[in-house]
Amino acid sequence: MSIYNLPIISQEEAGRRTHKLVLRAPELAGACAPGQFVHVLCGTYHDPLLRRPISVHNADVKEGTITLLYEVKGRGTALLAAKRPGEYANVFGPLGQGFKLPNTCGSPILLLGGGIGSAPLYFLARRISETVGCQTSTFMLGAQNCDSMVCREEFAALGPDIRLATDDGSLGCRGFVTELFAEYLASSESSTPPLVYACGPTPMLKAVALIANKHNLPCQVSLEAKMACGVGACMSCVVRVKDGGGEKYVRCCKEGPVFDAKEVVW
Amino acid sequence: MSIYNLPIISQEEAGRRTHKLVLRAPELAGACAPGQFVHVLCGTYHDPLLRRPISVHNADVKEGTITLLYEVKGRGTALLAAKRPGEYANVFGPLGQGFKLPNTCGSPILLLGGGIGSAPLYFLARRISETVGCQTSTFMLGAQNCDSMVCREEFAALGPDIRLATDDGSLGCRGFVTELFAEYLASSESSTPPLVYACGPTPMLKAVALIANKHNLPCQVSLEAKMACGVGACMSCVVRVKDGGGEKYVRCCKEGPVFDAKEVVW
Amino acid sequence: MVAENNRLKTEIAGISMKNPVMVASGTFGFGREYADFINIEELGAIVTKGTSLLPWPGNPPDRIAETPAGMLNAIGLQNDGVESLISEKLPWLRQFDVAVIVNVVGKTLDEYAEVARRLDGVPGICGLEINISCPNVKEGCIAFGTDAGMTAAVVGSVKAATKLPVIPKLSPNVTDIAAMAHVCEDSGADAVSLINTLMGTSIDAETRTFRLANITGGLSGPAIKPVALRMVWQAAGAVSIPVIGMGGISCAQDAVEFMLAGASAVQVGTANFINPNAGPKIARGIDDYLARHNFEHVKDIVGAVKSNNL
Amino acid sequence: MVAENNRLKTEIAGISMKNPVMVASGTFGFGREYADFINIEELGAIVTKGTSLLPWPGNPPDRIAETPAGMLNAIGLQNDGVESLISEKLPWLRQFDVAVIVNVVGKTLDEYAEVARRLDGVPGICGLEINISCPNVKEGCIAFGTDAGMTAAVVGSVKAATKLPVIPKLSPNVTDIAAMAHVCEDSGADAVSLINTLMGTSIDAETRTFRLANITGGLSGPAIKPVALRMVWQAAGAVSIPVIGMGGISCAQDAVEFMLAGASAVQVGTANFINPNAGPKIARGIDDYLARHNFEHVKDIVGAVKSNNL
Ligand SMILES: Cc1cc2nc3c(=O)[nH]c(=O)nc-3n(C[C@H](O)[C@H](O)[C@H](O)COP(=O)(O)OP(=O)(O)OC[C@H]3O[C@@H](n4cnc5c(N)ncnc54)[C@H](O)[C@@H]3O)c2cc1C
Ligand SMILES: Cc1cc2nc3c(=O)[nH]c(=O)nc-3n(C[C@H](O)[C@H](O)[C@H](O)COP(=O)(O)OP(=O)(O)OC[C@H]3O[C@@H](n4cnc5c(N)ncnc54)[C@H](O)[C@@H]3O)c2cc1C
Ligand SMILES: Cc1cc2nc3c(=O)[nH]c(=O)nc-3n(C[C@H](O)[C@H](O)[C@H](O)COP(=O)(O)O)c2cc1C
Ligand SMILES: Cc1cc2nc3c(=O)[nH]c(=O)nc-3n(C[C@H](O)[C@H](O)[C@H](O)COP(=O)(O)O)c2cc1C
Ligand code: FES
Ligand code: FES
Repeated sequence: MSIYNLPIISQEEAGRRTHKLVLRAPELAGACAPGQFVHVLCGTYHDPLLRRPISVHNADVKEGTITLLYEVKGRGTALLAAKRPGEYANVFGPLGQGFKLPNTCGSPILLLGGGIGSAPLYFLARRISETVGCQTSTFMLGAQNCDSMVCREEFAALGPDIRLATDDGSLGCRGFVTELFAEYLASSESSTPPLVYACGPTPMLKAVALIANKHNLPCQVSLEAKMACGVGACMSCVVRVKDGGGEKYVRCCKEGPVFDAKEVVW
Repeated sequence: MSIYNLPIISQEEAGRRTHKLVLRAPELAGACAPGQFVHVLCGTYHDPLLRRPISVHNADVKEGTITLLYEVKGRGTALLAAKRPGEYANVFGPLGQGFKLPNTCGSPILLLGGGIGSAPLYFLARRISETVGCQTSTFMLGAQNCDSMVCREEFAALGPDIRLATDDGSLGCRGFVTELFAEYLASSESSTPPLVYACGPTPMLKAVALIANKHNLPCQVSLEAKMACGVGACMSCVVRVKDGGGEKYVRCCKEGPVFDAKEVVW
Repeated sequence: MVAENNRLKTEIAGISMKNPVMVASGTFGFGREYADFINIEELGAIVTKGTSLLPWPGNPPDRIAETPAGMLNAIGLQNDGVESLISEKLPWLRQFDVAVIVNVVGKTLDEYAEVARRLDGVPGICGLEINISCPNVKEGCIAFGTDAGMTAAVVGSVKAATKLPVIPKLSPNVTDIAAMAHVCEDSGADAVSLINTLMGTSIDAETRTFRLANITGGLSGPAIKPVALRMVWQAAGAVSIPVIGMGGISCAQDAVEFMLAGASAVQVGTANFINPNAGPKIARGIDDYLARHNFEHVKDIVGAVKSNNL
Repeated sequence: MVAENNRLKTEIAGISMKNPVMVASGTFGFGREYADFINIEELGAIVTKGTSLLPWPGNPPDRIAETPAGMLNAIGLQNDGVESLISEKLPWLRQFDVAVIVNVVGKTLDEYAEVARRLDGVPGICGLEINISCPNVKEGCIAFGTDAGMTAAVVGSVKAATKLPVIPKLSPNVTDIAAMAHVCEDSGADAVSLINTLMGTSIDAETRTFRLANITGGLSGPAIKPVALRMVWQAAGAVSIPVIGMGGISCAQDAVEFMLAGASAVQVGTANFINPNAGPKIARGIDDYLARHNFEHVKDIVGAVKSNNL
């Protein structure tokens, strides 16, 4: 874990208000695992002040690059999106606990992404196929509409089974990714229960977690929280989790951002 | 006087830490007079917060452009220097009282500039020659060293008599521009006293004013002050001037930045 | 044009305004300098530069210093005095269809009262804002605003000297802003405005000198917005007279936040320096907000922040 | 390496440090999280997260909100309590050659005193910083820091409970910071530190809710620097015990300004989040400043700002 000033190799639009940023980062590319994030400095002086947490969308160890896929939401991401090749991005990481990869390929693997939440699932799917060797992930991706469905082709290239849902039906089914999930469970003939990985807005993750918990499926979710330090020092980013009979706050940046859906108090 | 979002035509280095910025500004080019300034927004959000006052270095009515010549001193000018053609500079102006041009060409005209203070003298010399028709301005330009002597060739193209002084003697005489001025007065054989125009750091202006006042020469100086509004509303930028028998504060941005050297309380 | 929009019409302490967006004292002169740039009739009200009984020379320069997302000022209330206001500034301002509130300063109780008395009945004035909070004048002034007894005395004597609505402007440099607002209400204030600047300083490390000749100055701009918003929320919770909110407002969203916190109107200060058109733009932006969120009138958002479920 | 530099060696209230740059409570955990990034032995001291007698759960999220050049936090002093500090955090910290100051919080006088008592004699602790100023806990705490009598009581009872140097940390949310510093000195404090955060709030206009679950929070970061610098200058002028300055320090120049204003040492808080290496970098930068300006020792710049000639 170190602080890096990374040269920007490319920055391109990858959908509505969504940018893909490729950074030269040989050390970081080797160090980071799917589900981990980096903490990105977006401004020049003191406004905006804080770094922005962004998941690793891809790490290419051979090329020595990492890719971030992010949506322009507010002031920090707008400044990040204005940076050009030749400039630098100051980041530190890798941070947090990533997704636990399956040990074997026995179970079907479901990757559920909502909106820009799909970003880290690409790296996850690649690592599952490269290191564990499983090729049969099923992607279920949701978005508001066709335009905001990010990197569909990229995902399609990773796995043949890709199912889409949009709020307005402009692409795939009309509805939510949770409906695709429920449908899958209803129609699945597989005897082995699937491993579920989900990332997206909290209401979606909650819905997914409730379904997964009901069916007693192993389910990992990547949560978002407002972060200051990103390293576990400030207690800003807490998530409520179960603690024996009670509950407690743990740090999203340190104990997370990936949590077992059963542990989280939704 | 209006607020403009001006397209940047070019931005080039014009000496050590000095930049020349050309803006497309047909209306402003026609409206501004030598010695006036514009108020430039340098940052994107709230840090740095205030606009920066910069004199008009040149206004080309035909081309519809204005040129700013500025030194990178702190955070605002650093951000301005990072802007590229294709981007915009938000400015308002023209602001303040500029130099009073001579009515006729009877007197020799001395233009004294110290460091980046030389910037507005270029526009002034051009206007004097274009509108009054006088060709015989003498430039006396001072700088720390050769590298920080800005736009020497540009000035030379306007008038054959250009005298230089640097603190370290790396160009022209070793010494201050005030010494050139004193020397000129000592050796001048002209019977008509010169008109003096000066712009530069306050200690230099003070020295020039004292000499000019001693010889009872008409002398206009362009002063600097910390400015917030730039339009006369906030009383931030005051300069102490004589007021009958007493003294008072007047606004550098509104009653100045050009003052009669005799009026200023040095 | 927003000026004719019923949705934004606001009345505070008997002062009618086209919209709830005023420009703050000391940041807009007497309107004249900005009239070249913008249509000042699009403003809810103009609050003038602080005006004293006799002319005040103000502090020596440097009077300002930039700070992160803010600025310090120590103008020292340079102004030409109340008679110049009456004979020169107000006649010019009367040409315009915009409410004018005069900001009043003094070094003694009597001075405050006397300025108020002279302004009573002068045409073209809608109200008096009583500056008991400027941190940049050596004698008086801030002492009034940080002491409950003094505050009560100033408000009381100004009230007695005028029929105009009286709006004390609170200092944020106090432990308990709600208590200060309460004292003003009890003393007969028709509204309160807040916040004035936070007292601060700036040092130049290279020269080892203070950046302001006055040593300390008042901090304004976006940097102070969180403190201002908190104080407006506390003051609004403590009084039933209207609260006018300010401190770091630079866009319509900021203004809406102050109104949600309980301000019936807002003032825009430092933002005028960055964008002379900030006031009218904010008024239009509030209107857009009301439309987008289906509010019938701007008063419907005053104090409408939901208290969190804890 | 700066660590071995005599020019920077500092002693405050009997606490020896390699340099005058500490990391501020609550922004550096117990050092462990940042030890991966930086050499924590390059710091003058680590001030731990606020520690209470029993574990505190902290406030619900959201606990922070970004503001212009600053941030609000309402962590609510989540911590595992003094026993966990003694049995887990301190043994780990003792591996390092760096001074450790424990920040103490409590809801009652007795709690403060009891935490101090348990820490007395525990190896690896150089001093206690008494947090009487956190604005984010419903009961106690800030009430202590905004009332002179309560402040005196806390300082007195902590002093009686420990042989360690006691450093009350002052709240900026008061009318008269010099008076508060003075009360601490009179009550036996060995030094004072300031400022803690300014109380503020943030509202989301779109949802019409407060951004912090706790409604209000503490403002920190560059935005507050001018206020902090002014208070440090006032406090340093009011007491003869050492003053530790903080509030918005993000570079060596900022740190030098605080020392010129009268701080014998500084703390770096929010800046750690932006650059984990801020502390060591600032220590090196102060050293450069001393060299450039021909100062023999860092103590020579303490209070060295020239008063302006007015
Ligand atoms: C572990 C983690 C991984 C993330 N990965 C990605 C990703 O790969 N791609 C992507 O587009 N977004 C990702 N996000 C969300 C991203 O951090 C926010 O969209 C971003 O911080 C918004 O910054 P802004 O300047 O655009 O918005 P602003 O509104 O200006 O932000 C204001 C403040 O709120 C915080 N904030 C705002 N929205 C969020 C949010 N949703 N989550 C956390 N903090 C927020 C900001 O960090 C900042 O401190 C991730 C968040 C977390 C916690
Ligand atoms: C009427 C006028 C005309 C000017 N014309 C020119 C010009 O043509 N070319 C040029 O290079 N410079 C000119 N200056 C000076 C220029 O405004 C400052 O160098 C610039 O504001 C510094 O900003 P910064 O962000 O680099 O420095 P910072 O140190 O970050 O500035 C901090 C604050 O101090 C103010 N400030 C700093 N230095 C000065 C200064 N010397 N005068 C006034 N305010 C200052 C800034 O405006 C800002 O508010 C002029 C100043 C005035 C008043
Ligand atoms: C340059 C300047 C001058 C000011 N002069 C006055 C004044 O004369 N009277 C007054 O009550 N407030 C004065 N103020 C305070 C503002 O009216 C306002 O309360 C404060 O700046 C906070 O608002 P803002 O952050 O929007 O600027 C002045 C502020 C500035 C920046
Ligand atoms: C997230 C966060 C947590 C904090 N926790 C504590 C704390 O536990 N005890 C304390 O005395 N101060 C605490 N503070 C206040 C800081 O120690 C410091 O006084 C303040 O942030 C001002 O300094 P800065 O602007 O450099 O951050 C905290 C500040 C922040 C930002
Ligand atoms: S962001 Fe600081 S603990 Fe998680
Ligand atoms: S800068 Fe505002 S009056 Fe000159």
